[in-house]
Formats: sequence, structure tokens, C-alpha cells
Amino acid sequence: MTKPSEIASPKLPFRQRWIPHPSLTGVMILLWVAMANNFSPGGWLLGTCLGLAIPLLTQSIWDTTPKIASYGNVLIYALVVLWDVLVANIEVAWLILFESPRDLRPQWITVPLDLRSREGIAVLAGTVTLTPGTVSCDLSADGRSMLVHCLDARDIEEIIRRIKTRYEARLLRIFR
Amino acid sequence: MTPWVEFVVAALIVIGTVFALVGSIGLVKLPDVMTRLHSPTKATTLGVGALLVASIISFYHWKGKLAINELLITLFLFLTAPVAAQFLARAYLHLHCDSAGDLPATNRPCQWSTFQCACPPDAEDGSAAKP
Amino acid sequence: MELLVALAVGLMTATGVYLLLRKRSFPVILGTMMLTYAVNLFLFSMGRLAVNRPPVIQVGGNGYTDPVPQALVLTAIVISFGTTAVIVTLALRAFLEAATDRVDLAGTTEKDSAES
Amino acid sequence: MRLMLIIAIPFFGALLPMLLARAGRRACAIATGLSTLMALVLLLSHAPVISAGQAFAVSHQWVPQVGMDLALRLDGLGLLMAGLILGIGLLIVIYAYHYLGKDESLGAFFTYLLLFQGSMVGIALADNLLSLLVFWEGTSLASFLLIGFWRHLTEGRQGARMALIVTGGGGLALIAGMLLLGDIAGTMTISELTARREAIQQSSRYPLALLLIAVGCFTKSAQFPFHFWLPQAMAAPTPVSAYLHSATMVKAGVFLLARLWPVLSGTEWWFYTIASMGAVTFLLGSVVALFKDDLKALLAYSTISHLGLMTMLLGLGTEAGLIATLLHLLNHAAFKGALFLTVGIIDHETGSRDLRNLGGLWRILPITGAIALLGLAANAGLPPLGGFLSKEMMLEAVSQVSWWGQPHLLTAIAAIAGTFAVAYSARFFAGAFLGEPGADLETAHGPSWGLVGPAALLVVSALAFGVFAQPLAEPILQTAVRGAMGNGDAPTIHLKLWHGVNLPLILSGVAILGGGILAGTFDGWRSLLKRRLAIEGQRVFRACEWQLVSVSRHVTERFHGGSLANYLTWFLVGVLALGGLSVWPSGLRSGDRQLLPINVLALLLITCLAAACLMTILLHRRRLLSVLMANVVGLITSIGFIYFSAPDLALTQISVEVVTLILILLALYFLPKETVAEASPIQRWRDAALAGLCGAAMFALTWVVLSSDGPTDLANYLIEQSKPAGGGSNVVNVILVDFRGFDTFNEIMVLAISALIIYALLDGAMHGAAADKLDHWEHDIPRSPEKHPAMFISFTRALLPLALLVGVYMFLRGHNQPGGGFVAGLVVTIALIVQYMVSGYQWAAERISIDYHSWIGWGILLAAGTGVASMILGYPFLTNAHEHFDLPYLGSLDISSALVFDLGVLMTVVGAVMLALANLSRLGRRAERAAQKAAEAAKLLDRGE
Amino acid sequence: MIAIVIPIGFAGLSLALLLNMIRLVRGPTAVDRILAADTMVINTIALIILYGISQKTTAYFESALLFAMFGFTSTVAYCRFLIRGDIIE
Repeated sequence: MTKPSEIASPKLPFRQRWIPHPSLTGVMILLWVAMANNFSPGGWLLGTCLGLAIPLLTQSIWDTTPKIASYGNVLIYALVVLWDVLVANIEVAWLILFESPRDLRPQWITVPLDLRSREGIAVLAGTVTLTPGTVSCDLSADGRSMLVHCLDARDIEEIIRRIKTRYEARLLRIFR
Repeated sequence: MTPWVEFVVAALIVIGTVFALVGSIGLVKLPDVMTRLHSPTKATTLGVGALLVASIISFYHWKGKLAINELLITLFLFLTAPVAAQFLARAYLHLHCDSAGDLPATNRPCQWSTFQCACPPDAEDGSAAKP
Repeated sequence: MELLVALAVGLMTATGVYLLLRKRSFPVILGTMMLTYAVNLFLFSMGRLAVNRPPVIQVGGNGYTDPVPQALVLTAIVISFGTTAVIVTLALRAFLEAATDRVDLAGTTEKDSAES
Repeated sequence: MRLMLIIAIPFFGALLPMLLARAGRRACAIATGLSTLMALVLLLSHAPVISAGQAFAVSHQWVPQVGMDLALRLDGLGLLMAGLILGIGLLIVIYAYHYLGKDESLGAFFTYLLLFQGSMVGIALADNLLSLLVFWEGTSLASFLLIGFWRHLTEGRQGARMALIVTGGGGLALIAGMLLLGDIAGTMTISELTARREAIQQSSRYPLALLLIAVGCFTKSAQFPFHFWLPQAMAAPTPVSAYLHSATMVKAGVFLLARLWPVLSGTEWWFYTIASMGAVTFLLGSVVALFKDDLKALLAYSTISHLGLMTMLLGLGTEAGLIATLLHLLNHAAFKGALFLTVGIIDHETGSRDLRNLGGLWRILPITGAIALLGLAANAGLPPLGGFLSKEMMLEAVSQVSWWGQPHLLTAIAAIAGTFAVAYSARFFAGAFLGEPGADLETAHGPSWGLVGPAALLVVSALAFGVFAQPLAEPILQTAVRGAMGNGDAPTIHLKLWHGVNLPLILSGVAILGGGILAGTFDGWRSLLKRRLAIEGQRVFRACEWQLVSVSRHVTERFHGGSLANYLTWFLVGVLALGGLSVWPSGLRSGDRQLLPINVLALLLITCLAAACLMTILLHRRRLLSVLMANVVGLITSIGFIYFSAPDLALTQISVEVVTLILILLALYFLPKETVAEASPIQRWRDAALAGLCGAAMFALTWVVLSSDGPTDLANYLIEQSKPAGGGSNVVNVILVDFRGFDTFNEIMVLAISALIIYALLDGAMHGAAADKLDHWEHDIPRSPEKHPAMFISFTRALLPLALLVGVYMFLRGHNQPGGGFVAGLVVTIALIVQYMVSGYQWAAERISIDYHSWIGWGILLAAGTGVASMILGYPFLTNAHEHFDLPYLGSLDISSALVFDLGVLMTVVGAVMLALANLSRLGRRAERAAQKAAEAAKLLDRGE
Repeated sequence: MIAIVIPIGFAGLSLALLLNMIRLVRGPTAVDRILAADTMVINTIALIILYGISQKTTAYFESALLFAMFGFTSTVAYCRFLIRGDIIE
């Protein structure tokens, strides 16, 4: 699917030449086995083939490869987010069900960003959207601050602080 | 299956249903577009998530094998929901908002990207903004 | 349940026909889409209705529904997609060439600037 | 079998000139001449046996259901006719080769000629009424092509059209008549009709059949009142006139009458229809001929009159009449052919054939003059030519019958006609060859042998038939008559020039004398008669034609007004009416099937569906929203598919829907976003009512079907066979790739073709008015400056590998579980499209480079390849071969050729859909580029200010 | 217990669909309608999963997966149409 020219030139060491994104390869294998629900050796074999093939086919779209610093932090972050999502849902559910719309104080807020990496910002935006009463709506043209909409903004500072400390800080540690 | 598992599954089903329902209720109840945007993006993801977990557990007990492939759907939703939400938000901003009036300042020497192109105008290819 | 399916076919047909009778290309295209839905559902229902009897052979499967209409409708869906694509393109090209998307040459074209 | 060849040779020979068109004129001519010659030799090789009274017959079944056989029968009559056709044909080929200009497409001409020849010989030999009709029509068509051969001539085209309409119309009558005849007789075989003569003539339907057949023959043989097309047909190249309109085709009518003579003749009806018309034509033709200045027109009318003569003779119903006819058939072919050829020569050499400019050609074209002299003598019936013989016999035969109770009336008519014949012949010769040559004729030069030769040969034979009647004409005539009588006991014929002084001799003497006087004093009184004799036939025909055209135009404009809505309304009303009628008496009755219980989910869903449908209509002017609503309808449909256990359908439906949506949005970008309201309330209600009716009809239909049980044997068979024969447990997929694999193959073909159509359409939009519009495109909606927000890119990028994984998954499991090549293809396509949408075309196109065309091609090749492979292995096309392996450690593995086929499907789908979408987006990019250029230009201007 | 819960689930989810439909009908803005449709798709996914549980079959899992993918795709397409007009540029 990629132009021959797009494939990394052969002087690269073997690993980078044939397994440009090991993490992606791993994910692919796992996903395949999970999706096919086939934990037999055959399943793993096929998964490995795909895990090797697909990154090669699609490597041309990763012109900037995200640098993951520590996978541990990724795990932690994922758990944090999952928990927050749970909470967020309950909160929002409460708001929707038992608050009369009049009492809501919807509000736009601007969150300045220290993150630089595109992936980082993307993940942050996603997190903000999935977590309590906030939806990330836009970035400033230079990508240095994020426009967030709050469903019920009782304390703006608190929200900004949460976003920055709870998520952005962690992401800063993940994407350098 | 054991009553405990059955209870868990039942609970999960109820939770899932409730959240999905809540999302839709919010969609109807909330006053304006942006607030409506909140409810589905959250509630539904969890609703579907809960149901998926329910089905995984139950199938594990019926068929005796773990069918985690259903988790893929949740993965998809978690990946796509924010994008969809932000697309909708941008559409709303673009159609119904005015950068000066009803939006806060960016605290930057530039506007929100919905109102100002990040990429230099002469960039012929639509490739993304490099912040 | 059968009644509801029949109802659905009827509804979609009616919608499709009404849109087909409009004077602009775009509603007509939509009409054909609607009609396609209706016809596909109709063809599908020729195999009668059955709940949870997918024609996928498995040990201890509790009977199967008629696979033939399904196969036919599958082909129908694909082909109608192809034709829809062509119609859409035709409409687009026609509009670009002729500056109007009327599919009704009988009436006057002054109405183009009429109130909407 | 050799009989078949006689017909086959011309027909297959007809291919040669076309193929040899490049090889030059000579090659064409030789090929044509050879095939004619072969046919002729083949024909004559039968002559001895036939002259002994035998007949050859061969028959192949053609359409047995209607008793239509390709039955040929060669008897004396057929021999005479076919001999004339082929013999003269040979001469005509030589003549035409020299006559037609260097720049004319001889290939086409000779092809038409051979086609005509074949059909004509077919008529002569046919022994089955229906196959005869086929050949009959064949001659009409061929003559149409030949008359119109000079396309640049208006009268040529008109003449051709008129000839086709008249003879074709007559052909219709003939068909009816023949069918009637066959029905009366109970057989379609001509040679068997004779035996049933009485039965036929007693039948009450006999007159009708006779009239219809007569009409057919009259039109073909240019009998009054259908004679007018022949002069018009004279616009054809002279060889054609000579061949078709004197020697052969126009004789077909006479021939058919002669053919049916033993069956139909001898009744009052026969006599008064055929003989009367013949007599009238005989007289009219010869009279009008006298007043023609154009030599070809003159000959045309003379031909008409001679045909009238023959028809009249046949009409008499006496043996003498028949004999005279056949003899004249022979003679006339000879001398009239020769005359036409001479006219052709005159035309060719002097460039004119108008008696008013011609004159004194005797000095320039002596040989031609001699030929003409002989030919005209024969035409006038002067001894010692064959024409004299046949004329004598004619007068003899005529003088024996009384018409309308008048014993001498017919004889008188014949005599008068004969007189006029002498007159116009004399006028022809005198006008063309005697007197002083016109000024512009001095340049004329002697013709080449190729032109003179055939004419000479013909006229010599015409002479010979007279002089050597005994040895030459007699046997031919004998054989022909025996064949025509249909039985062995034909009278023995004695031809001699000198019968002693009797009525016919006196009459011809009178005729010659009177003719001479007429011709001599012609100029004196031509003027007063000329006006009277305007030919009405043509005018009537023209008027009818014009009326028809205007009427049909009116009708067309009435119904084909260019309003799609109207067409559909008519169509739908018609369909509803038909459907209603079909169930009218009993009415639809719902069956007694065990129905599924209704649950709240279904109820709510149907409510949603209804709402969505309603909204689609209400919002149909705000196009984007109506599309959205339509999508919701599709969504609910696919839920239905899932609920009613059709997972494959659901998968396909939702994937197709998304692709369609993207397609429509791409198009909508350029189309108006709103539809103006134009339909009046009445119209809307009318449409709504119609729509409601259609919906109700479909509802009723579906309900009736669903509430009654249907056949299940096929389903059961397929389900049982799926695993053993198809090697897959997903029966739907097995049906698609194996049992009905060919359908699927055609389906992807359709997809590929539509993709290519789209490509062509949009590529065409890249220039011309459309491109112009694109280049000056102004956007009718506000657009956000940011094209491709950064964060989306990084998100959706993660989706591509995931989607590909899903695609592979869908593909691999397709044969055993819901999924399959098509869905997988769409999944991949969507994965790519998302990249295109979010990250921008350029970005994606740089990184994902697929040559869509070649994907389509390879896909189809792959799919076809599997099919062919199974054929090579001796199975029917697209038979699925499958194998089940149990690999150590790796678990079980199913491999089946269907997978390869499915891969082909996948590639085709990806290629086709991406091709379509990419090309649609191309328009947008062009508009964008133009807009940017404009903006930059404006900016520069501002700076300039 | 599940036997009791599943009908409730169906009822709730179809009710959710109905609510989405209401929003879809009421609008007022195009964004609302698109959002409603998107939500509808997600609820449909939930419905399919529940159906799978109720019928003890995984045959419909792929449909749910494709719904997830394609629902997103169409939402993006609509939004791009609103934002830029040209969805592939």
C-alpha cells in the first residue's frame, strides 16, 4: 500500500527496517488474538504475521512517531482516566437526571497548555472530553491553549487545575 | 451460572441501559447544543462499556471461553467519541459562534483554530498544523 | 411482527415514491435510495421472518432461516450502490454543465429563482 | 445440400467485398464475380436433370413451432428465375466495376449486391411460405441499401425510403396473406399447396388471402396503384436499376404470382384482381413512358408497363397466359437490362440522360446505338426479336378471354399499350441517337468494353431468343412451364416467328404503324397531355408520410415532454392498475402462518422509522438533513436485518450506507444545498396520494407474502450442501462465492463498470463548461479556515491499523461466519477514506498510494482466475475447491479457493469505491485551487493599489 | 434474574432510541441532529450487544463493531461538510 520510496531505506538496522513500531506490532498481535478469540498457536502465528505486516504497510502514515517514555505511566494514566470516566458518568448522569437545566452553569474556559507533542495534546483532549463535565472543543491556532466547555462550572480554577495536574502533568511525563 | 455471576451480569445490564438512557435523556432535556454535547459522549460510552462487560462475563460462563473481542468495540468508542465530539463542537463554533463575542480569549497571539488557519495559507497540501 | 415489517416496507416505498416525484435531481436520488431500502427489505422478507436463526451452520444450531433471499439481497445492495453512485455523479455532472438540477424540462426554468 | 450452397455462397460471399475493401476495387469485384459465378455454375449443374422434369428439394428445420423450415426446391421455374438472377448478376458485377467512380466504396456496394442476390435466389428456390417471406423482406432491405447507395443524393435517400416503405408495407400484407394461405391449406410447404387447390379455393378466406398476397406482389412489382416508387428508385446507380428494377427484383412479384398460379389461379377473384390491375398498369405505364424525357424514367415506366403485361397474362389463368408470361419474363430481363445498361453508358459518357439535350449520339456511340436499337426493337415487339414472340403470344392469349363480359376489351387495351410501347421506343432512339448532337456532347468518348460488353451480351441473347427460338428459348421455356404448372403434364410448346397472318400479327402491325405515327407527331400534342398525366401516387404517398410524421411528433411531445415526474406518474399508475387488475376478482388474502409476537422494541423502532421517513419528506428541501434522515432509515433497516437473523445483510447495509453517504456529501458540495419549492399544493397532494397508494400496495403485497408459508426445499438443499459442497458454514457467503459465484462475479463487474463510468464522467467535467464553472466557483456556505485540525490527525491515524486489522478479520472469517470479501473491502475503504477526510487528500495520497484502476483490474482477474482454474480442473465455472488441514500445534486450518475469489472481490471493491470517491474529490480540489489563485491575485491587486 | 433484566434493557434502550429520534426531529440546529444520529448509532450498538446476550450468540458482534466504525465515519463526514463543505480536500 506504500510507495517503495516510502519504506525506510535498507541501510537502517534490521529492527527498524522491518519492525518500525514495535509497540504497534505488539498491540496488533494482542488485538488480533483478542478479536479472533483464537488463543491457539495458529492464532498467535497469524497475529504475528499481521502484527508485522500492517505496521510495515502503514508506516508511511507515522511521519512523527510518538516517543513513549515509560509504559508504566501509560498504565497508571489509563487507570486514572478509566476511574475518572466512571465518576464523570455518574456525575453527569446525576446532573442530567436530577438538576433542572436552569441551575446548570455551562461555561467556556481556556486551558493553557504546556504539552507540545501532537499526540500528547490529542490524548489530553480526549481525556478532557471523556471526563467530568468537560468537553474539549478547540485548540488555539498555535496549539498552545485549549478551549474547553464545562457543563456545570462551579469552580473554573479547580477544573483547570485538575486538568493540568491530573492529566497534563502525567502526559508530560509520558510524551517527551 | 452461579447466582453471583448472574447478579453481576444483571447489574451490569441495568447500569448499561440506564447510562445509555441517561445519555439520550440529556440529549432531549438539556437546553443548548454544547450542553447536549456532554451527555452522549460520556454516558453512552459507559453504557456500551457496561453491556460489553456483561456480555463477556455471561459468554464466559455459557461457552466457557473468554471472548474479549467485544472489548474492541469499547476501544473504538473511546478512541472515536472525543474526535466526534470535537468535530461536532467545531461545527457548532463555526456555524453559531463568533470568535470575538461569546468565546473566551485564547491568551495567545492568535485565535481559536476554527476561526484562523494554523497552517500558512500557501501550504497547498492539507497536511496538519505543526504547532 | 410481520405486520410491522410490511408496514416498514410500505412506509419506505411511499417515501421513496414521493421523493422520486420531485422536480430536482437530488431528492430523486434520495428517493431511489429509499426505494432501494424498501425493495431490499421486501426481497429479504420473501424468505419469511425468523428470529435468531442466522444461516450460519453450527453444531446444535436451532434451525436456519432461508439463505437464498439474503444472498440475493446482498447482491442487490451492492449493485444498487453502484447504480446510486453513477446517478449521483450524473446529477453532479449535469448540474455543472447545465447550471440547473431540474429533472423536469416540461415546466419553465424561471422557477429556479423562486422562493424556497 | 448443393441447393443450400447456391444460397449460402452469395450470403457468405457478401462478407468478402467488405473484408477486401482495403485490397482494392479489383479484388472486391473479382471476389463478388467469383461467388456469383460459383453459384451460377452450381445452379446450372442441376439444369439437365430438371429439364428432364425432375426437381431437387432439401429441407432443414428452422422454427418448427410455426412450421417454418428452410426448405428449398429447385424446379423449372426456380431454375429460370435463379438463372436470370445469377447470370445477369454476373454481367452487372462487371458493368458496375467499370461504371462506379474510383472514389466510391465498391466494397459496400458489392456486399449489398450479394446480399440482394442471395435473398433473391432464396425467393426463387424457397419451398416454404415463411422462409420465402424472410428472403422477400431481405430483397426489400437490400434494395433499400442499394437505391440509397449514393447517400449524398437527396432523391436517392427519398427513393430508397419510399421503396422500402412501399415494398415493406406490401411485405406485411404478404405475410398476412401467406399465413392465411398456409392456415387454409394446413401446410407451409409450397409444393404441397398445389394438391390442395380445390380446398383452398373453396375456403371462405380464399379471397382475403388472395387480395393480401396480390397487394404484396403488386407493391413489389410496381403495379398500379403502387407503381410510383419505381421511378423514384431510379436515383440508384444504373447497374442497380438495371439489375433490381428491370431484371430481377421487380419480377419477384410476378414470379410469386407464377409460383402460386397453379394454386390460386382460375377463379373470378384471381382473374379480376390480377388481370385488371395488370391491364391498367400495362396501359398506364406505356402511356406515361411516352411523356418522359429522362431516359431512366422512361425505361422505368416502360418496365412498369411490361410488368403489368406479365401480371395481366398471369391473371388470365390460362396456360397460354402462363407460357407467354414466362417467355416474356425471359425476354424482358434480357432486353430491358440491356436498355438500362445503354442508358447507363450514355449517362456515363455524356453526363446527361435527358432526351432534350441528347441527340446524334449515333456518330459518337455507334455500338451503344446498335445495342439500344435492338433492345428497343425487342421492347416494341418487332420481329425477329424475342420480344416479338412473347408479344404475339400475349395478344394470342389475350384475344381468347373476355373481360367484364367484353370479348375484345382486353385485346384492345393490349393493342393500345403495344402502340404506345412502339411509340416511346421510337422516341427514345430518335431522341438519343438521331438528329444533331448537342453542343456539349462532342466531348463524349467511346465507352470501355466493360460497359458495352454486358449490354451487348444481353441484347444478343434477346435477339437469339427470337431468331433461334426453337433450339434456345424453347427448352428453357418448356422446363420453366413444367415447373410452374407444378405437374408433369405441361403442354409442349412450339415457338416460331411466323404463325401466318392472324389477329396478333395484324394487331402488332397496327401497333407498329400507330406507334410510328405517334412518335412522329409527338411534339405536336405532348404539351396538352403532359399536365394531365401528373402521377398522383407519389403525392398521395408524400402526404401520408407527412401526416404520419406530424402525428407521431405530436404524440411524442405529448408523452415525452421531458418531465421525469410525469413519466414516473404514468408508469406508477400503470403498474398499480396492472397489479390491481391481476388481483381484482379474488383480492389479496392474508395467509395463516404462525406469526412472530410483536414486542415493544419493534414498536418503538417502527415509530422511529415512520418519524424518519416523514422527516425525510418534510426536510427534503434542506438536503443535508434529508440525507441524515435517510441514513437513519437505513440504520433502522439494518437493525431489522440483525433482528431477523441476517447478519451479513446488516454488515453490508451499514458499510454501503456510509460509502453512499460520503459519495452524496461529496456531490452535494457542488449541488445546491436547498431545493426551491416549485410544486403547487395540488401537485404535492397528488404525488402524496400516488406515493401513499404505492406504499399501501407494497404493504399489502409484503403482508400477504409474510403471512403465508413459502417453499423451503431450495433453502434446505443449500443449507445441507453448504458444508460438504461449499466448504463453508456461512451459507449466504457460500451461495455468493460458490453456488451463485457467477452472480457475484457479475456483481463486481457492475461495480467496476460503474466506477469507470464515474471516472469518465468526472474526467469529462475537467474541461468544458463544467471545468469553467469549477474554476470560478464561489462557495455557497461559510467555511472555517482550518482545514485539518492537528489533533484529529493523530487520533485517526491510530484507527488505520486497527481498521485494517478488522478488515483482515472480516475477510478471513467470511466463509464460515458473517463477513466476507465485500464487507472487508468496504472496511478497508472506509479506513482509507477516514484518513483522506481527516488528514487531507494530499497528505493521504502521498502516503497511501494505490493505483485504483489496477486494483480493479487485478481484482476481477483474480476472481475470474479462480473460476477459470476450476474450469481447467474440469469443474463448472467458479466451483469452490476447499481443503481442511489439521496442523500440529497450530490448530485446524480451512483453505478454500473461495478465499481467492473473495480476495478478488475485496480488491475490486476497494479499487472501485476509492476510484469513484477520489475522482469526486478531484472536482473539489480543482475548485479550491482556482479559488486560492483568485485570492492571491486579489491580494496582489490590493498591494498594487 | 437475567431473564427479568433483559426485557427491561430492551425497553430502556429502545426508549433511548426514541428520545434520540425526538431530538433528531426537533433539531433545531443541524449539529443537534447529527449528534442525535451519532447517539442513535451508539445506542444501537448497545442494543445489538444486549440482543447477543439475550440470544446467547456472538454472531452479531461484527455488526456492532462496524456500527462503531461507521457511525464515527459518518459523523465526521457530516461535520466536515458543515465546517468545510468539501469533505475530502
